[in-house]
Amino acid sequence: MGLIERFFKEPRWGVHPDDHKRPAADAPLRMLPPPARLYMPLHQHVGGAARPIVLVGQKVLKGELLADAQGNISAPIHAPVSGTISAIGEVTAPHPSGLGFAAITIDNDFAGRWIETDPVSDPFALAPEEIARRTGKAGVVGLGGATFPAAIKFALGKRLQVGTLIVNGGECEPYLSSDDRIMRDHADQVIDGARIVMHAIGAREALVGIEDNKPEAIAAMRIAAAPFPEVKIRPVPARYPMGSDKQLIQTLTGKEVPADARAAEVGVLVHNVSTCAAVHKAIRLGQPLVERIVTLNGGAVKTPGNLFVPLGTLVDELLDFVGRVATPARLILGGPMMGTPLLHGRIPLVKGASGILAFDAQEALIPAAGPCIRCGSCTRACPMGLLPIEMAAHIRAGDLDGAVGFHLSDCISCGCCAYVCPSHIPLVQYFSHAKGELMTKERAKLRSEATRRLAEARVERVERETREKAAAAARRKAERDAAKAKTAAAALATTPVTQVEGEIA
Amino acid sequence: MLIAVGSLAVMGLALGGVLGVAARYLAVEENPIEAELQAMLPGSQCGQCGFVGCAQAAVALAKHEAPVTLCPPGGKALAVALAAKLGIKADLSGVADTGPQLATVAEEICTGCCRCLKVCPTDAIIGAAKQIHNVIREACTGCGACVERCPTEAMTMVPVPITLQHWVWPKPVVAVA
Amino acid sequence: MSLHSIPAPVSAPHTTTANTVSRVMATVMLALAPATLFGFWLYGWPAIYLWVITVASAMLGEAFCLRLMQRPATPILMDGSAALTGWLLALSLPPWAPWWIGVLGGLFATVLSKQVFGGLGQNLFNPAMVARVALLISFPVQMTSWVGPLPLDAVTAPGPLAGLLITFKGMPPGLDAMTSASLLGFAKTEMSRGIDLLQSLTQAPALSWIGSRPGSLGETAGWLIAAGGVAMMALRVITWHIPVAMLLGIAVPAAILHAIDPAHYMSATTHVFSGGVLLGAFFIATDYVTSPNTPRGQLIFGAGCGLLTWVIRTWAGYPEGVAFAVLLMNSLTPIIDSYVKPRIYGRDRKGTALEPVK
Amino acid sequence: MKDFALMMIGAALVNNVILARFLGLCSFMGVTTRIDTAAGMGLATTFVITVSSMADWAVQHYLLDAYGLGYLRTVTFILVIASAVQFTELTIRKVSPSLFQMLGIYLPLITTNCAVLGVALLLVEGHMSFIGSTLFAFASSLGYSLVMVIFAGLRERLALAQVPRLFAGPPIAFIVASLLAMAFMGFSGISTG
Repeated sequence: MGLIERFFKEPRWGVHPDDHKRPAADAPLRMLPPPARLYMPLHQHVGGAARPIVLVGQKVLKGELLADAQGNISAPIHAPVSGTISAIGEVTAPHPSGLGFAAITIDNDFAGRWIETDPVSDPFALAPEEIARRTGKAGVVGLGGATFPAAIKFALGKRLQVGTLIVNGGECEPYLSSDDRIMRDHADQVIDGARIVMHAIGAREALVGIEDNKPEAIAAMRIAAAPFPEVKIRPVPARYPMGSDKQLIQTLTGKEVPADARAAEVGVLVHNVSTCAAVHKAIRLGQPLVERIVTLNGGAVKTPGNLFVPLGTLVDELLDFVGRVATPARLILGGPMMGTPLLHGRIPLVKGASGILAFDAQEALIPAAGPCIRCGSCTRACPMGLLPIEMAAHIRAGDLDGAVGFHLSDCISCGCCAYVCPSHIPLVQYFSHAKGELMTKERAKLRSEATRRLAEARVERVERETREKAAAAARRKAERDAAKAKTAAAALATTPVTQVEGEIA
Repeated sequence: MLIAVGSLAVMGLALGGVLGVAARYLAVEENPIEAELQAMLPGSQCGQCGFVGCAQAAVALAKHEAPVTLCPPGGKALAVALAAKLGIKADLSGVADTGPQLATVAEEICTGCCRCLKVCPTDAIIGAAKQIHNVIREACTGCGACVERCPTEAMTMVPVPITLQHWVWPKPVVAVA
Repeated sequence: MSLHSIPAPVSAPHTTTANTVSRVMATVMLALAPATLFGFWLYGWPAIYLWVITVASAMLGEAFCLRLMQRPATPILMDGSAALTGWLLALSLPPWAPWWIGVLGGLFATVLSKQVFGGLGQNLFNPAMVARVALLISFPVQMTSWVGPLPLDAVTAPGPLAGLLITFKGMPPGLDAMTSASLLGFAKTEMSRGIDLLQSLTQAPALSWIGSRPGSLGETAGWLIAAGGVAMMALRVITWHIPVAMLLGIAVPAAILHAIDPAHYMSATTHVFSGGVLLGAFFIATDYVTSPNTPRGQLIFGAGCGLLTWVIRTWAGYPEGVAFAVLLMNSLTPIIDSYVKPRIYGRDRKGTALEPVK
Repeated sequence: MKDFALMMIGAALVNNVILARFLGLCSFMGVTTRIDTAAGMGLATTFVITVSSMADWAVQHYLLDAYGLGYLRTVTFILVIASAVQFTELTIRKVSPSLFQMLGIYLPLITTNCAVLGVALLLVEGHMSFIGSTLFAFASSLGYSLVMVIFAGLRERLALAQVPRLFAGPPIAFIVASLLAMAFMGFSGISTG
């Protein structure tokens, strides 16, 4: 792109951080020898946690169902290795709080025996609903990080008659290269997966957006897509957050997703390249999602690169494999812009984990926050057109509703604002805090409504019981009276009838 | 003198007349605030405020006869909201905000007397005579009515445990100005 | 592994820009330096002393307040904002003003218009301009006594010692003849005497690109100030919106009325190159803290600054209006900010969600 | 025509009711915590000042001057103003209950807002024509509203600033008011020049 073209075509939003992708992206993909013990969390996706269907001590094969989807939005969990279930308990979740969540522990028997799979040779002969069903059963979720169950998105796309599938090869987060790697090494899988997804949602074309800082991936994908004119490879400017759905849709199609609406409502659906590859495996090979490519990167990593790992592997084991230069000063799951800080390394890898970053002290250093000088950098950087400066000021002053007035709900937590802030104010943390508090408030409101219903039900019950008691008492009294009347009548029967009649009259 | 008195009287009458007419045409029906206040209260009729139920408490609040801090289950958040609704400044110093709480039964002490069942405003306690009682978490409002009623002190209030779904990022600490 | 020693969670992003507040301030100072040095050469030692005094008092005022509030003074002073405030104030003062003007101004700027608001980023008005206006209102004589340029290498220029005397003991009678009005002041006085511009400007102090005329340090070297401003834009410290809008805001009405009645209204070039317009447009109105955040808001703000400057210069009692105009627009900044907002993705300008378009 | 324009600019900006004459300070400090409220107050006061000054002009000319009742000026003016305020109050309560609630006690207090009586008395001293006095009153109240709104905007931002405890609240508000008054001094000389 020429200078002038760059000036006009370059998006006005976002930031351009140092990408640190190489040399990790160029290192060939390595296989991690499966560890001796793995921990499969039941909640690796958006929606309800999976319900375990195995028992402790049970032997399972690789790919065997461990826990089934539960509820409308959920995904099943499968065994990443063959072995024995040794426990169903709690492990630390990949979450900033360091709280625990439920997981199934498997002791590897190192046999690596797959369960019997059900491959499909011609997926295009299957009904779209069948593809969605198989994808759902294979536990495929969005691998870009959102971890939304893929099958549900298929059904949505089908229902809303989406015409365009957007394949997200943006991977705009610095340091990460797992998508880059999958496009370089398995471009055919990605393209085939994308075509299967197109079939599943009934899309006419697929646009593959790849940031122009990955020329090798673009070349590989172009070759793989050459036989299929409906799949178009579209290089996009490397700019963070290009990999965000809304920004990629706008860059590729010029369409804007309305606030509070889904992308499908403007006729597009976005799937990540890794998700497409997973769909390919789920349909063509019948294999559920039990492994993925993970980037290991950061100053504290001795041999940065991409690893092919079974899910459920502990982060520490990954770091042991690639080696440490120094004790990591910070561990991050995901990229540096939006990733989750990990409190320690004994946390299992989940489906949405695209990378593990181990930062050395220098990388992890963020200067102490200073006062806001209202420079407006955050406003210019915000890809959503929000005013981070005002939202944060209101949140700091405790005025959460004020922040909502500035459309806090539209914030995608991309981190651009905090990245460019010369005062290094933790803007994203302000927003996360406010969103959490507002959610808590919302829950409290729902709860108080439920309470009111319960209280009303109780009042009704008490009233009903009193009423019934009264009725019962009245009935008993009536019965008693009747009995009394009967005896009286019996007694009266001895007296002349005319007298009784006279009494009644 | 007469002119002064007369002119003032005439002016007063004229302006008064205009205002009288205006008052008739611009009359507003006051919106009863009690209903809104009652909607804000928890509605569990637990009676900890000293009134029979939330409706009565709302009436007292609307007349400014009760402090906005009257509702222990509502906590600080409710006091602030009520104060804002009533347009007054609340003195929150007396409100100990313990955060949301739940009742729990110490199973080894519970005698199964069924007394707590009867006072629970939301029927959140299940049990039968001589059976250990249990609290349904989803239904418990944390009003604490059962704690006072329990003869063996088997009922205690504990803070609602924090889970992954309930965890909230802490507010960044700001250097004090 | 001792990863347990990691403290409470640190929120994303885990990486950040190399830009810092002190770096921004340092860039602005660098951009100001050429014009300032040129001014030093033009007005000699008294100007240098006044600059030093003003900057030092501004920093002293800040340090004093920070000590009072028991906050560490050194790191906060190191961000450079107090020094920059003093610097900008010094550039807007008459170069040979007595020492106490600098001291009062510097203290007023950082104490009363910055630290009482809570320090950097919290103030509502531009501290340098608050100080300048306060000085102008309180000491009109000292604040309007300008000297003609007397370059350091000129024979009559006061040496280091004589300069000290001028700054601390006032102007010696012999040099009193040097004082004269600035161009704007001169025109205003003549106008009030009934002499119109066509006549008065012929004997006015020469208007020159070089800056060789009576005025403040920041007034004379217009082209160096403008160059500094353009450099800041290139370095993305400021955007073009405020400077361009402000220059247009003053040039457009000036050009129109000058075309109609040249005897009573000065030309656009005279307006733009006199007084503090260039300094104001590039360095003062662009102050982050007191100007709007959005590009459109900045356009409104800049145009307002320019227009008000022109109105005050043309019709009001004061010959120069930049400081007043900037303060007035500072006061409107919160309102501009609350009504001019960027369009949010997926919403229209009013904030309602867009209609889905297939 | 030009005289009227200059007089109006003078009344609104140069001799601003609040910043130069220091009238109406109670509402200036009282209802300027939010821009909407301040604008509502400005609107209400504008209405009251304009209407009551028209009525006052009539009272002055046809009653007080005509019958030599100058000593009744304050009483009659206040009577007129109080009625205008009552009328405004009724209207706002009908049209915008939320604004009515936000203005609270300050709405009836427009009666004792010295800006209203002050403008009326200034008009008498100025011996202006009916149109002139109406325009003067209108411009004065516009100046009042402008400063109210500007000050409310500044205070909204102040509410979010980390003002030292010593200055938080009214002290900093008064400092801001003084700086604002200083900025408005830039307009001085317009009406005379």
